[in-house]
Amino acid sequence: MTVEGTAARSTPRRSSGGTGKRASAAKKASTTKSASAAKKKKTAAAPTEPQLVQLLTPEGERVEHPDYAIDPSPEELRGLYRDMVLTRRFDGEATALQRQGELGLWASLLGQEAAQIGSARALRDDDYVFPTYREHGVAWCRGVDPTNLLGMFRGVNNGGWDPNSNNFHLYTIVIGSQTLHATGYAMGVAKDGGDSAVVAYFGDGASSQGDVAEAFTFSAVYNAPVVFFCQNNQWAISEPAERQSRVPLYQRAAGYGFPGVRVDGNDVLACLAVTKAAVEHARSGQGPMLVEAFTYRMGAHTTADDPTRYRRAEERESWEAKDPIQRLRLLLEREKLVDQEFLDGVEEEADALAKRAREAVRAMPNPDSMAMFEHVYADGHSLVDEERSQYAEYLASFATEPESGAAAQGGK
Amino acid sequence: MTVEGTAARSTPRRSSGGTGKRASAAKKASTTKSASAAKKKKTAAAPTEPQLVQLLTPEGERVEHPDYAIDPSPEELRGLYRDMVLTRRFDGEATALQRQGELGLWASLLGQEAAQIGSARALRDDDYVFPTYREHGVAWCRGVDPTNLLGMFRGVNNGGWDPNSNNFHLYTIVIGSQTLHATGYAMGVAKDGGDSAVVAYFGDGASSQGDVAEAFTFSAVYNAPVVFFCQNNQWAISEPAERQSRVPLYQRAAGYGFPGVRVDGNDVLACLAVTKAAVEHARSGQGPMLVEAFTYRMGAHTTADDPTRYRRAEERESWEAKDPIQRLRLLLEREKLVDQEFLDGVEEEADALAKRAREAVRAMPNPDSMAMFEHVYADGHSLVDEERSQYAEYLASFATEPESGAAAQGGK
Amino acid sequence: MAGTRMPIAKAINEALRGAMEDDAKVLVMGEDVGKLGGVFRVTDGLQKDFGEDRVIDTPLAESGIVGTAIGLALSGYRPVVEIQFDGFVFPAYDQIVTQLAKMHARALGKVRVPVVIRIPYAGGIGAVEHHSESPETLFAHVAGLKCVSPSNAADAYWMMRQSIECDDPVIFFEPKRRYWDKAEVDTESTPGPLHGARIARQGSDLTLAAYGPMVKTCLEAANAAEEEGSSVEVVDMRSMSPIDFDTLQRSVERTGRLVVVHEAPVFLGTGSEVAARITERCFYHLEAPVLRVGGFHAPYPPARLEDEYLPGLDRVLDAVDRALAY
Amino acid sequence: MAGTRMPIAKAINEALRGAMEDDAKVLVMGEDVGKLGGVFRVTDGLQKDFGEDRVIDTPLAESGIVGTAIGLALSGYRPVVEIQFDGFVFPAYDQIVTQLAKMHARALGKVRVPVVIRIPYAGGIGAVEHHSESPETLFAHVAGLKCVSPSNAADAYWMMRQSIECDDPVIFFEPKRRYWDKAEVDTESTPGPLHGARIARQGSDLTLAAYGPMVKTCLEAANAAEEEGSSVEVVDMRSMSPIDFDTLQRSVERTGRLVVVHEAPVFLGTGSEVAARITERCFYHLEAPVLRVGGFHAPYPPARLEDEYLPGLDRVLDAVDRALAY
Ligand SMILES: Cc1ncc(C[n+]2csc(CCOP(=O)(O)OP(=O)(O)O)c2C)c(N)n1
Ligand SMILES: Cc1ncc(C[n+]2csc(CCOP(=O)(O)OP(=O)(O)O)c2C)c(N)n1
Ligand SMILES: [Mg+2]
Ligand SMILES: [Mg+2]
Repeated sequence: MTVEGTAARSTPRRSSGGTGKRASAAKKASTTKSASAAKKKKTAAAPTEPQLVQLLTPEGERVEHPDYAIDPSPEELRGLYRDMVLTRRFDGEATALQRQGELGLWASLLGQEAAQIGSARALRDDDYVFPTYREHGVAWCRGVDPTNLLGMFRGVNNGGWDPNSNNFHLYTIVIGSQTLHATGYAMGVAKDGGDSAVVAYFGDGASSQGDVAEAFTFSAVYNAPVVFFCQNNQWAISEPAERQSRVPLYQRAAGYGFPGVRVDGNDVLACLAVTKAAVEHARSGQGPMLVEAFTYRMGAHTTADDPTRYRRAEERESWEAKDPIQRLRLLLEREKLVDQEFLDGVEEEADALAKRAREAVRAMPNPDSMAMFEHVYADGHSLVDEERSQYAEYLASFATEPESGAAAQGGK
Repeated sequence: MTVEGTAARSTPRRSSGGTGKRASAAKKASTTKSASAAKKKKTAAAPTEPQLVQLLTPEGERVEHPDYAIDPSPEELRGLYRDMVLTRRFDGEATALQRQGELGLWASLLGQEAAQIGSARALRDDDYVFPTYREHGVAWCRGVDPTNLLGMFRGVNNGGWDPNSNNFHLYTIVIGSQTLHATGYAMGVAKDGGDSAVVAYFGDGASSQGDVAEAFTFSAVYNAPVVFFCQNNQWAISEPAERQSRVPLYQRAAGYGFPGVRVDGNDVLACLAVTKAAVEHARSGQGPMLVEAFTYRMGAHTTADDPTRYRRAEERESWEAKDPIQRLRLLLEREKLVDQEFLDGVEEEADALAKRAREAVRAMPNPDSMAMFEHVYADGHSLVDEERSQYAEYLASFATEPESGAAAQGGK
Repeated sequence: MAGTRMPIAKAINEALRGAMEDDAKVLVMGEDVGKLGGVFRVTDGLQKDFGEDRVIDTPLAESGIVGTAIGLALSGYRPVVEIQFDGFVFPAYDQIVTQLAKMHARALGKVRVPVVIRIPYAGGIGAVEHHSESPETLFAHVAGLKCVSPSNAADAYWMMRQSIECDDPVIFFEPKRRYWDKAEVDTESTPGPLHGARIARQGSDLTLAAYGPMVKTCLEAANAAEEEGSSVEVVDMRSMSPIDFDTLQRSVERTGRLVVVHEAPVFLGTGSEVAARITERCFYHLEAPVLRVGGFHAPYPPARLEDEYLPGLDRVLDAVDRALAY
Repeated sequence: MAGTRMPIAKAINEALRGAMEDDAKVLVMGEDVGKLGGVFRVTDGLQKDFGEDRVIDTPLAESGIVGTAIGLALSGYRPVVEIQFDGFVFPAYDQIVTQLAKMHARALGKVRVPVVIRIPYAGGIGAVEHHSESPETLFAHVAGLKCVSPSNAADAYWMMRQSIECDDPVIFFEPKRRYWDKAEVDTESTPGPLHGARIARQGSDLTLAAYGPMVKTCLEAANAAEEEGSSVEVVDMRSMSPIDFDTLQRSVERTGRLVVVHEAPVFLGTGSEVAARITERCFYHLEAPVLRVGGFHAPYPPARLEDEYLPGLDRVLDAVDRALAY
């Protein structure tokens, strides 16, 4: 479970068809959540949110939830801890690399480790994930080499991995678009008779996009096996979640005919349990489900952002007490599931990962000039061919021309 | 109330500001409808739908509803009857005119008279309406000359009335778009401090469009005084409402934080009462509300459509028993609110209206060739000017050229 | 099936049917494509024969249609999407431009999104607003998309087959007012390349270039011109992205004059690119500037004015005369 | 305020401020335009001074932003909408093309929809995907819209003031990589017409036409060419719809040669229309075909390649040389 994501995969990633598990007709979907819940308060502490599923308190205590039982082994708990620590370290290193000028931008997941690791560890290899641009922890769990995530932020590519190697689609920047791709992919899985599930990640801001609503409609109507996993980190750049909805987001699902649930997004066990249930819901032919992970973006929107312009420091501080890693560590320590050796080992691994990321970024070559003409089309296009050869000729003219003429004095 | 829609209006149509009635903060919106309602059955009879507000049964009997009391005067009841009869007659005449080749197309409202007349008669003059392309009954109540509706279907214009004369926007063909215009208009009304309301009409098919979801989001977040009036006539061309949603549409509102209610769309009293309540909700600063009028498209989608390809005749027949005009007539007769003279008078009016429509259509001139260059821009555009004068020159060349050359033998 | 006379609409129907028979991954989806067979009956009978799982009536949401088609393509399907009318493609424009067009390149070639988007387009049927537009520029300008438009039934059949086989997204513009024009369709023959232009009529004095619905108009104009003693060549461009400039160039090198005709507005229409590039390629051959005949910079007018708006025989001949007068 | 030196971003900020002061109906709306002042700080301080009712942070939904702006305009307001980056305008494309552009004509002039849509556009800032595009063709082709792009702070100020005053929808393309370029802005002067081109530099051998971010590049190229003995005129087009062809024509009649430069892809870019029309107008004056320098028919590349993709001094000079060699 906690094998470093870079491990090679040899098995085919699509589930085989014909399990017969997927009922062809939509089962009646329902949610028990009342739509008349009180207006969400942005800074409300997680425990005071009545509908929030929580299995591990900020103090590191296990609590029970009638619908979402889970009993992870010590090994699994240590794995979740390791995942979160390594993800956070990698993320921090990427932020540092941006400051050093090695990356053009970085979108940090700081604070959202539990939401990402918990949900991603609920998946099977043959499930498929459609992320936004911040799902570094999910990518980690899917086995995508973390250094591959850095390419687009360095500006050497627009997505540096093969989506089908790890069933992890490329990052999608146009907000909300990927929820429809996930729905379509899930429709395909259902047509194939497979029992794998598809997960679409998106944010609180994204919930306002028409595409997300259409994804809800299509998935419900076709009963597609897709889980909509919304990380409500309270902010869409500078806009608080109240700018997107005046009621909690998980409630939106009911109006489209499928269940929605809000989970403590800083509680890795709750995220794991709820996502497992949602994925099972999808696998068993009941169609889509919406999970709203109530969490917090601890850092800036991206390295280009300055949150001091729009939110108070106290807000962030209040969320520090709910840190997802800290609470799991408290549990592990209280229950004596870890010793210093393990903790040190994880730190060492984290150091090694950070070092590897640093070195990988610095070694990343700029793409070749002519690369911009590649892969525009799969089957070729005469205009691209013409422009490619004209540009090659143009470049060649610099090589052959002696130190005179227009070319020599140019220089971008 | 039942003055023919063509009566001239002299009062300004915008409500004056500063009534102080609109609270600036959103009141907590809620709906009592459970999202777990059973999956809607397309052909389910209205009375078996538990959440359906009904005040007048198909048999013409008055029933009470705890939340939507209404006590219309005999005069009002007669007016509603007259509105529906005249609207249906006008609509039928337009269908005939299409068959005779006078119109290129017609979108009939047959069967939806109660939904349209009931909702539109709930409005004040200073309210504003954004219709789709089928709201002939609403147009009637707003005082739009019905013959003006025919222009776009004849192909002489794309909307033949001044939206601001009757606070009735042009028909909108791109499904769902107008719900955002209505929301924006309502935001404007709120900014002005007025207490008028805005109504956006749309269909069951339209409910799937992202724009409608975004209108829900914007109106809820800004607490805009807009009523979303969905005529669920069970069909979007050939697709039954199940292709759009697996739960009743009114339930969608709750997930956006405002109330939704389903009303018997063939019951003019219920439509009147519920829309009044919704409009009052908007006026009093509580923001948007969704009304789903459960009705039936008795005819083809448009005159270009052939419903025998996709729905059984029995379905239509079962809805004939719920005819909106018939049930009001039964009530009027049972309670002796009408005599033969009144009924004959309405028929005569209907005949006159049909005749007027017929004559008006036949008298409608084709627009002048140069009209296509008009109103492209309000402030002018040099390319349009250039093309206009080139085209005028081109046309003039036919006039001056003798019977020779290319022009003479052409002919489109 | 070889050598059957059929209208364009039927030829497309046959192409869809053939593709679905040959490849179980081919899907048809859109509004009203199932029981109704589409508002133009282009998908008539397909749902009956291939089932609801392969001929899919969708919710009324174009972004959703194209967005889910992308997902289906990623999962191995080859969706052929119908947009009901030209004017209703715009809700899907974001998915087409930012996702469909770029996904293959974004993934450095690791994924393919073979989605065909069928758009009944252009005017001439006396319809209401949004039902008669020619938005091809808005797609041809976008790298990653291919755009084609057949002018006759044989091309309609083969170009649809080829579009479905193509691993790139193809916007397939169907000339709706020509849907009922008949021609011989030989489903056993070997078609030319999808993006190659075709000399539809030979001539020596001037080249008329067009595609889709305007090819017929240009052929009529060429006949009319012949009666006046001018020999006009007609090139059926067939593809608006890529454009087969080589065929156009060869033609213009022979005739020395070029008029481009399309229903779309002239300003930034396909003709602007043809004029610019052919002028560059044939600068010393051109005896007149490349002239363009097309729609005006105005919304498509109400039906009673469309004959004025659309390029007809007279306007084409007027341009031919002007070009010949240089 | 007269004659202050300021960057383009500030000039637009001042224009918005001035317009809001002069007309209570002017609104600013978009994502993050409020407290944050926009990701480029163009709306910095406006919410503080004009309140949340006039500087409106919107939900994250571009169609909703433009659609409600249309409704606000119908109710008497004059919304100035910010689209955060060029690549994010497409969810709003349907509202822009089918509603905003056509509503005035649809209503036979009875309503006006004075909405300004600000789009920080084009590349050169090393950004990730969707943040560097030049989609002006996709708007300029559409009747009912006007499209402009300033190249300097003075124009940025005045063109924004004029765009807000204009009763038509205006797509206002802001050259984001030039946001910090400073120039003198005289807020008391009398501006020229919004859609008039400007001779930015006089010359006699060849005309370079550009707008927005490429004007600076062309001025640099003209200087470089001068050192080699060529006299290059630079026309700042300023408006892509309508295009001031008269000014271009007069210039080309003098110089006999024209090169059009923009960041947008060449294929169906603004340059294609300029080439086609100027060739028609100046057929006997042109000593070389109109050449075009612009983006390639490929998605905007990752940041590390953008210097290759973007027209730079070298590529402009290469085209100048080629044109002069005819
Ligand atoms: C269609 C679109 N509009 C605008 C943007 C610019 N943008 C990037 S991230 C962002 C906020 C997203 O907020 P949310 O969905 O909550 O995700 P988060 O960043 O909080 O993870 C915005 C507005 C975009 N990427 N796409
Ligand atoms: C964006 C868009 N897509 C497709 C269409 C074609 N179309 C016209 S009416 C219609 C069905 C509308 O159904 P519904 O919303 O239920 O309204 P109704 O016609 O039943 O009144 C369709 C698909 C359109 N007008 N606009
Ligand atoms: Mg967020
Ligand atoms: Mg309907």
